[in-house]
Amino acid sequence: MRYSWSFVLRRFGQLLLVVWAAATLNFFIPKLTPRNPLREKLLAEATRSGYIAPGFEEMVQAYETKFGLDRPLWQQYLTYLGDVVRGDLGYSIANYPKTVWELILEGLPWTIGLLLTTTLLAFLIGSLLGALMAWPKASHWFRYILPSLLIFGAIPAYVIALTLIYFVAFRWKLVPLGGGYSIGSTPSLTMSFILDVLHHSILPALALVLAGAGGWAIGMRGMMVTVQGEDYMTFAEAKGLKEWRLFLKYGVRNALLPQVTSLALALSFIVSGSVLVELVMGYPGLGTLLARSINQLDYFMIYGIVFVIVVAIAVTMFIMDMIYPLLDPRISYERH
Amino acid sequence: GGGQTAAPAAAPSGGEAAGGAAAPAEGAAQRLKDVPRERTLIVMWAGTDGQFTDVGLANGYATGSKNGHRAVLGAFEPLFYYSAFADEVIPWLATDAQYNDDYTELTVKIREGVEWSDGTPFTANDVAFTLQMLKDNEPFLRDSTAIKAWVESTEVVDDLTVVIKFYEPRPRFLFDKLYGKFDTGIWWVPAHIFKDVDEIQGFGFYDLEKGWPVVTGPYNVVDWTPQQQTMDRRDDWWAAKIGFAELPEIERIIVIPWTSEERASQLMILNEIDSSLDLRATTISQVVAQNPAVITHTGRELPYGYIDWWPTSFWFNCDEPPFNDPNVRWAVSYTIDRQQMLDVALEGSGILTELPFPYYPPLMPYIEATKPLLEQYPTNEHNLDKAAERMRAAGYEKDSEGFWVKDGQRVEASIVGGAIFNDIGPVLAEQLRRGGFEAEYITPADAGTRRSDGTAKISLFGHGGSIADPFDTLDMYTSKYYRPTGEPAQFFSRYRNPEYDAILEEMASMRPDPDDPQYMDLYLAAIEIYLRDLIDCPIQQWLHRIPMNTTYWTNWPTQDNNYVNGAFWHQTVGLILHNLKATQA
Amino acid sequence: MNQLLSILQYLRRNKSLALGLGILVFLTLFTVVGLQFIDRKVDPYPLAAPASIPPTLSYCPRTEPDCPNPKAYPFGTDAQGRDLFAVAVTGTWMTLQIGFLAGGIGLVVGTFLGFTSAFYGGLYDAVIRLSVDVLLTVPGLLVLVVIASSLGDKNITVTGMGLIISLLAWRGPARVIRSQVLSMRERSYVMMARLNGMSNMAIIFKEMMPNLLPYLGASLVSAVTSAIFASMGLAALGLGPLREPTLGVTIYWVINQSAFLRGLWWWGAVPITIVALVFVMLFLISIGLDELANPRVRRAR
Amino acid sequence: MTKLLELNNVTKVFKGGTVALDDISFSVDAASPSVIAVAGESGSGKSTLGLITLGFLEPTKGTVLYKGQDIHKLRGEAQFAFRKEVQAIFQDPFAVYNPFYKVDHLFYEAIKNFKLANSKDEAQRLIVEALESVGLRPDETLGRFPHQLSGGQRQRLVVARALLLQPQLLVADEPVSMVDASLRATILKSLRKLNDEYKITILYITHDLTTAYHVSDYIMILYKGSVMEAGDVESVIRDPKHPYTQLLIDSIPWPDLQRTWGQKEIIIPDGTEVIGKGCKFASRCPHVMSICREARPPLYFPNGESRVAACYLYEGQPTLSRDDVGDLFATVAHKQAAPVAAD
Amino acid sequence: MSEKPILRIKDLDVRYYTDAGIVRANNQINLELKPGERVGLVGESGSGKSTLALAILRMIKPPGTIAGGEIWLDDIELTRLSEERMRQIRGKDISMVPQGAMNSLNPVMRIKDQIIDTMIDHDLGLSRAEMEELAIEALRATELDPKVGNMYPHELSGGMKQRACIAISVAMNPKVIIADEPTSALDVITQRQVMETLGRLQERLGSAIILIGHDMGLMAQFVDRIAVMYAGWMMELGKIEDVFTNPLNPYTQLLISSLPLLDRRGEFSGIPGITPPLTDLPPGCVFNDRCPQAMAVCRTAMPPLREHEPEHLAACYLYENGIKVTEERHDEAVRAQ
Ligand SMILES: Nc1ncnc2c1ncn2[C@@H]1O[C@H](COP(=O)(O)OP(=O)(O)OP(=O)(O)O)[C@@H](O)[C@H]1O
Ligand SMILES: Nc1ncnc2c1ncn2[C@@H]1O[C@H](COP(=O)(O)OP(=O)(O)OP(=O)(O)O)[C@@H](O)[C@H]1O
Ligand SMILES: [Mg+2]
Ligand SMILES: [Mg+2]
Repeated sequence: MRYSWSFVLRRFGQLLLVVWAAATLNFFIPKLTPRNPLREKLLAEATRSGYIAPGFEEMVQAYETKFGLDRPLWQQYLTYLGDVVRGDLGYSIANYPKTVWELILEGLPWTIGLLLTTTLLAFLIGSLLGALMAWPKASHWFRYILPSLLIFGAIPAYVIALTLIYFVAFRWKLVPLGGGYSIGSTPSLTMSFILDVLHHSILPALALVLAGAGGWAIGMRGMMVTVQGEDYMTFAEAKGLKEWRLFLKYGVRNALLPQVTSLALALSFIVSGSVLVELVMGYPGLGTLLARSINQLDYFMIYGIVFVIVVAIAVTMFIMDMIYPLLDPRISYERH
Repeated sequence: GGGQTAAPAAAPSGGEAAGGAAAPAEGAAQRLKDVPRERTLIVMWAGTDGQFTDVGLANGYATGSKNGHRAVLGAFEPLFYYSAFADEVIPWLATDAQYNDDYTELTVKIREGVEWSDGTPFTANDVAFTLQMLKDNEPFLRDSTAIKAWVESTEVVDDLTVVIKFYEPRPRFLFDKLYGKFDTGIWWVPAHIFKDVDEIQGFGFYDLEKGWPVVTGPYNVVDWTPQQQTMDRRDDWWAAKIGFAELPEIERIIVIPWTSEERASQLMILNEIDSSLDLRATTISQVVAQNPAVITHTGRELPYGYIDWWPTSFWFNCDEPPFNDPNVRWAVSYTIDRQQMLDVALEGSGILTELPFPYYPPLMPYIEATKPLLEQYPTNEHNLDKAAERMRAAGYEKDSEGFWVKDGQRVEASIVGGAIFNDIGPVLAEQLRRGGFEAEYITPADAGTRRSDGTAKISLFGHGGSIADPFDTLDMYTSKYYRPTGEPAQFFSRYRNPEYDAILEEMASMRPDPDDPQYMDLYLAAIEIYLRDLIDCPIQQWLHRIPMNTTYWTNWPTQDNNYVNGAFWHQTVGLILHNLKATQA
Repeated sequence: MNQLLSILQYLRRNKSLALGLGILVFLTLFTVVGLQFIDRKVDPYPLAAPASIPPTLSYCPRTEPDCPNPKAYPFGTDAQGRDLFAVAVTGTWMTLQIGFLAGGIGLVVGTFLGFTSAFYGGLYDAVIRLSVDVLLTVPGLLVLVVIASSLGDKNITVTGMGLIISLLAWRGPARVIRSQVLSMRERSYVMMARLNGMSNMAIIFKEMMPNLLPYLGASLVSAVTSAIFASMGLAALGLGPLREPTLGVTIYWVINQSAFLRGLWWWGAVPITIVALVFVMLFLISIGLDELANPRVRRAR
Repeated sequence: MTKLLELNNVTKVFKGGTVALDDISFSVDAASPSVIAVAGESGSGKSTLGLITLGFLEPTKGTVLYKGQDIHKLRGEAQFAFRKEVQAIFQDPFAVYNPFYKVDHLFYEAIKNFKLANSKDEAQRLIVEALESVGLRPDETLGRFPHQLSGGQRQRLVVARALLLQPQLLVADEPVSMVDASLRATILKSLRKLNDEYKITILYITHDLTTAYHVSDYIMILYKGSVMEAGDVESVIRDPKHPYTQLLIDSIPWPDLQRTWGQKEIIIPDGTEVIGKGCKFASRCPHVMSICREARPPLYFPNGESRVAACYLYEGQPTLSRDDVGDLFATVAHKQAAPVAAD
Repeated sequence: MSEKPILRIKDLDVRYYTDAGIVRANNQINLELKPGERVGLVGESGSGKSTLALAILRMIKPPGTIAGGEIWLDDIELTRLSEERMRQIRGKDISMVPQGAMNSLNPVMRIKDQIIDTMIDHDLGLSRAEMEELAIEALRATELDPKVGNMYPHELSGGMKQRACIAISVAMNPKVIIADEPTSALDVITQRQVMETLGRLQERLGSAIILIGHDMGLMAQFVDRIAVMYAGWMMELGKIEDVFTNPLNPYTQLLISSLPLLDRRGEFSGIPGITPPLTDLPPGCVFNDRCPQAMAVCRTAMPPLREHEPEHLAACYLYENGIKVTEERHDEAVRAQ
């Protein structure tokens, strides 16, 4: 154990504080608009059929009462806090009677499946490329060709996604045209379905990895340059170590440490960060859900998703803090 | 394309899918039988951004559902179908409906042998129950406000006869509420299930174990995830049983959520889907060009669509300067160049309109009669001189940069649009700008609120009014919908004119009939006021440009085979489903 | 003169910086010269030209057989009749304007908070740190929607867009700079400055800040980069100055109007190429500055 | 007798629990400026002592008085005067320069803030004077960036700066440990000059006893934050009494082929020592006695000489009472003049 | 002393090609090392000591390069070896004890693993357990507790770290050990301990050692022969007693007279002037502008390193075959050329 319980407890208290503050902030922000989400939602529904039925305003008001949106703000806030503590995120305004949890759980597997994986992949690939870029003995191929590939990092992921779809899926028909799985197949825990899902995730994953790897590569390159100046690299080379060991165990291993902290931050943005790619790909993730909820000002949905994000961020940070000493033996929380 | 087989290998057995959960339902794969692609209809619509958020909301009255029949395609049926294009009423769950002489009572006869999917007969009681339910749950349910205001009571005479009594004469009730057409018409619920439901708008009505939803239509949902919704044909459908209609050829319907035109077009070109929401003029031409199997309402010719009941206008806030002045409204109309709009934004493929009506056969007599008036009030004319004249009349002068100013104020003419107007919107705004209006095309997320509370001074929007009777659209301009700016209004012209109100009031109590000279005169008086004041500024007919793929299915509704309008998301979808024939027999 | 020579010499070694600056010079020349050929008030907007014309160096409208007033559209035009050459020329600057405004403000505020919080520590530091952590959870889109809906019936202007993005752009720099300053605070020359009787503010601004300059330069580049990304993302969600020909808005229209499907490839190619160029430029400059800032590299004098 | 600097029972415990200084008291007389060396092995608390004296660190316990006033309670004018009068030279002659500025910055800032000159010319003249008196040629040094100068030049510039400011007290923390042998002598000479000619009291912090011996008048040997031996440098170095000092001096590699190091064995502690009780050096001491593990030894005057040693080997000899520790160097100086008998 | 040298450096030139110009960090360096011999290498900062060490290991990184000369290890010429062969020699035949042990250990690896890494990459063909055994032995040899093997660098004190480095360096029984300022960051007691350990090990293994440093005291205590470098050139080379008692080169003389001695308290004599930048050396002898005994000839060319007394070499025009000459004679000689 590299940390004491009192540290863990304090750190946990901090986590709760951040979650509370973030939840509060995010409660009030959407309330700053003069918009009425219920009217928007009901209007949107009505204009879909091109027809606004009489009694529309009465309907809006009745729903306001129903969702408690006509009560004073502080009452709404207290109710919200109470609900959140009980883990009750309430109903979606726009999709009543679907609950916020139901909707989140529908999107979560896709988000985790695609975005978590691609963020990690982009991290690994990018870091490796960055390290190779800074490694003087790496083949020139890495140092000159790969940076040009990194131009992808200069193009927003959704533009890459669009272009990839157009060529790879639409023109060359190499992979499916978006969506989470084939039209006509049904979700099940079978090999064929899983392969189908993977097949469908190739393009979005590729777009996200291409777009994301560049940033990691830059960071890693910088760290690797620094690490190479360290005395231990010189000494390790003088020990007559093989090139790859020198590179991986001495160079990459040390240069990666500061990157890990950034990874924690990046992981916490996967939900909000890839909205556009999800949109372009027709991929049913949480990002899309959040973007739409914000557009519809579906308060409870926004609160719910943001709350989940906040908790995810806080917990990720917490976990990172907890495992960081395992990665870097120099850090220790034993006495503080 | 690779990988898109219609039916994957069967999965091991397992539990049933719980309503709404996203978790892969192990049972689903086994429960579903294999249906070949050529017996499957795949359409893309509903949902947004590639996701269904209403998974498990089969109850069309649930707040978050897609409303009525749309929740589960092909599952719900009206009492009567009405096809505006064929101008034909097709009795369906009912056989007949008769008003009494003063239009205060309507007697509806239910067809014998209609059954719900759980075997319970569909009776007069279900109709009476549904109407009562709407009255009781006002205003939460769609149509409930109107029903509560109109319907005094219902009387179930016997299993097949129900009498609906009104407070006042309601000659339009039958057409408005009992005919399934476009997007209107009441959706009937099974009384034996809904009677036990506490909160109708919070009821999902989806539980495959229980056989929910309970429907009368030939299809019912068998699988529903955020990614797709699958409906299978019910071979024990009542109409086939009693010989009223044959089973449709389509064995399975799959609905996938809408994402974007780009994706819909690509899927269409690759024959992945059979139909979709309507596409823009500029995209559908590409789809037609790139896939010879795709047809449209006008075949493979321009304009690739049919006129919807939703003609587009510039709606003004007629209660606020500067658009409270008819001169300014007319100046706007003269300033925009509709033909240029068509040529540039729609690549020449649109239909302009001089009046806020869809040019449907029943409305044509009225439109013909308006021709002389249109000579005097040329609503489609592009004429900057006339615009200038009108602006000067309103007290404006041009400033050094070419903008109209009065009291140092330029005319702020931002156009509130929405995604569907993204093609014409920027062009119109630019035309206004060049004509001296400080215009910009905007698509705020709260466009709906801005329109309804009047903070949007000009908005691009449709009408959804008249189909067979000019009254419905004209009624939108009466002062009963007037609310001061800032308060939400159902129709948002904010136009007030007692003279106009009086004409419309008189029309309201009359049976619509173009051959009735009195009715026609009233109409002409009203439309003259509309034209004189240019309450809104007609821009174009709204076209539904629906791509229809003949690779797997033929006999789509087209102008040569005009049995119904082609929007499969309308109430008349049943008619399309019954008509489609498999291409590869 | 001598200095110029040594700068050139340095650039020969720092190839990334040289290449990045090269692109900058190219873009500047391209846009500045380009401006002479267009009417800035008309050409980059709809209806300035016939719609959907592929890139051509000599264009005569088909309607006029003898072509009295030939006009070329070297980058083609879009479906709404914008001259894409004019879009490229004006849009590049608008985009950079958003980027630098947002990135700049974000960095200035972030730097100030980062500096003061690290330097003074204590409760102030704790509050800043907590605020940044909490604010990091706010979805940018939410803020934008809130602002957009209180905006009235005008689109956000280019400047407004920059300002809005800057609202959230300071969080990252504040975090990073704080940790930089924390490590710098222990340096001997900071102690020396105190022994020189300098005030805290003087130490922050005169002693520490200059040394973070290369680092701040690099951060500015990355802040600008993320601001441009943000502006493009927002435009792509339809929340932007829809009329203005910024690169982000142009890409929005490309996607919205299915340009690729319609075969109007040049409509997309123009903004994407420029965006890529701008980013490659910033990316290279950033790498170059990084090297400049890295003392280990500098030590080799 | 006015005291320039006075440390009273100063203890510094760092966040991690490290006790860097353990109840240190001493004072420096204002009347007779001298060079006092603080020596000891790495981690013995030397730099901490320096930082506390400079007011950059606050002691956990105890007080630091400058001219009779607690330095952490100084405000306004008094604080400003303290800043000017107490200056420092640090170990790394590169790190003290802000790499962004030319080396002149260090001088001009000082002159500006402490208002040492009324005009630019006067400032320039002051700087040139200071540089010349440490043997630097202004044209070779001024107007350059720190990395354009040699380590020796950089360090001498810092010395020149101290000279310019004419402080009362100069804390020199390992000023020559990063400078190579040939430059070392030059810098030490300048330091000596500060004391001899400008009457600046210098706290010379070092782990190098050879240089301590050469520049300082008095020496204080620290071990784990406590004083082991202190007194007149000649007697401490030439004839160390405390076993720790003896070991230290025995380990100095003198550049002298006759004097070989390593006469004394180095005992590596077995890790069983009890912290906080007894003599801190007990576990490494070749002469350890049982009493050494019992209680902290007081400061004895071995043989009534001009230095004290905290070691029970001298039990029975006169001790410096706890209250007088503050006057250590004064007492020592006094003793040097006229040794007194035990009380 | 007829034994065959284990390491021979012949006319080694090392250059760094920097923006500021070509840094001539090592010039015409000649040095022979016999088995079991301890040679010291002193010189002020920047005189090219570390460069020489790195050159021997062929670890000069761009922009530096070995511009000329030969390095023989027994019968192998190192500058011409393949990179892979050279790697096998590093750590095994020639090993290095790094400067500043504080940062020379990989902070995220256990000490034991850092020792074993070397063994693995030199293909000893041992099992993991055997290598662990050897690693523990190496630690013991440096008087470290075997427990240390399981610790991370930050858990060790400076002296322990330096020992760990030594343990790593000697684990493969190298023929030549190059110790680059191994103790300059340590206090005297620890320094003594470490140096004693290193000395003992070296004697046991019979390796030759090059000790780099600028502490003449340490040299006096440790080495047999000493080489004095100045501005990239070797100025003097000889037995430690000879160099200390009878320095030939004026630079060495000044250096030695600036050393602090117990009986010269309070006397300080530095060398006036500063070292010229290696990119821009004065013509002639590199020390001529600071040399109190400079002659006209000194401004013509760098004098070669010659043996002027038995086993005592110096690069200086003041001597010819060990006899101090006058300026006049030199001028004659110059004229004669
Ligand atoms: N800021 C700090 N936080 C925690 N511990 C510290 C800090 N500064 C010093 N220490 C610890 O206090 C002790 C004394 O440190 P100090 O720097 O005073 O020693 P020193 O005698 O100057 O050593 P050296 O010769 O290595 O400079 C050491 O154990 C050190 O690790
Ligand atoms: N990587 C490099 N690039 C450029 N110049 C270098 C490099 N490494 C060393 N030098 C230069 O080569 C010369 C000799 O350096 P070297 O490190 O060998 O000196 P040293 O004698 O070891 O000094 P020190 O005592 O400070 O360790 C110096 O002028 C130095 O600036
Ligand atoms: Mg120290
Ligand atoms: Mg060195």
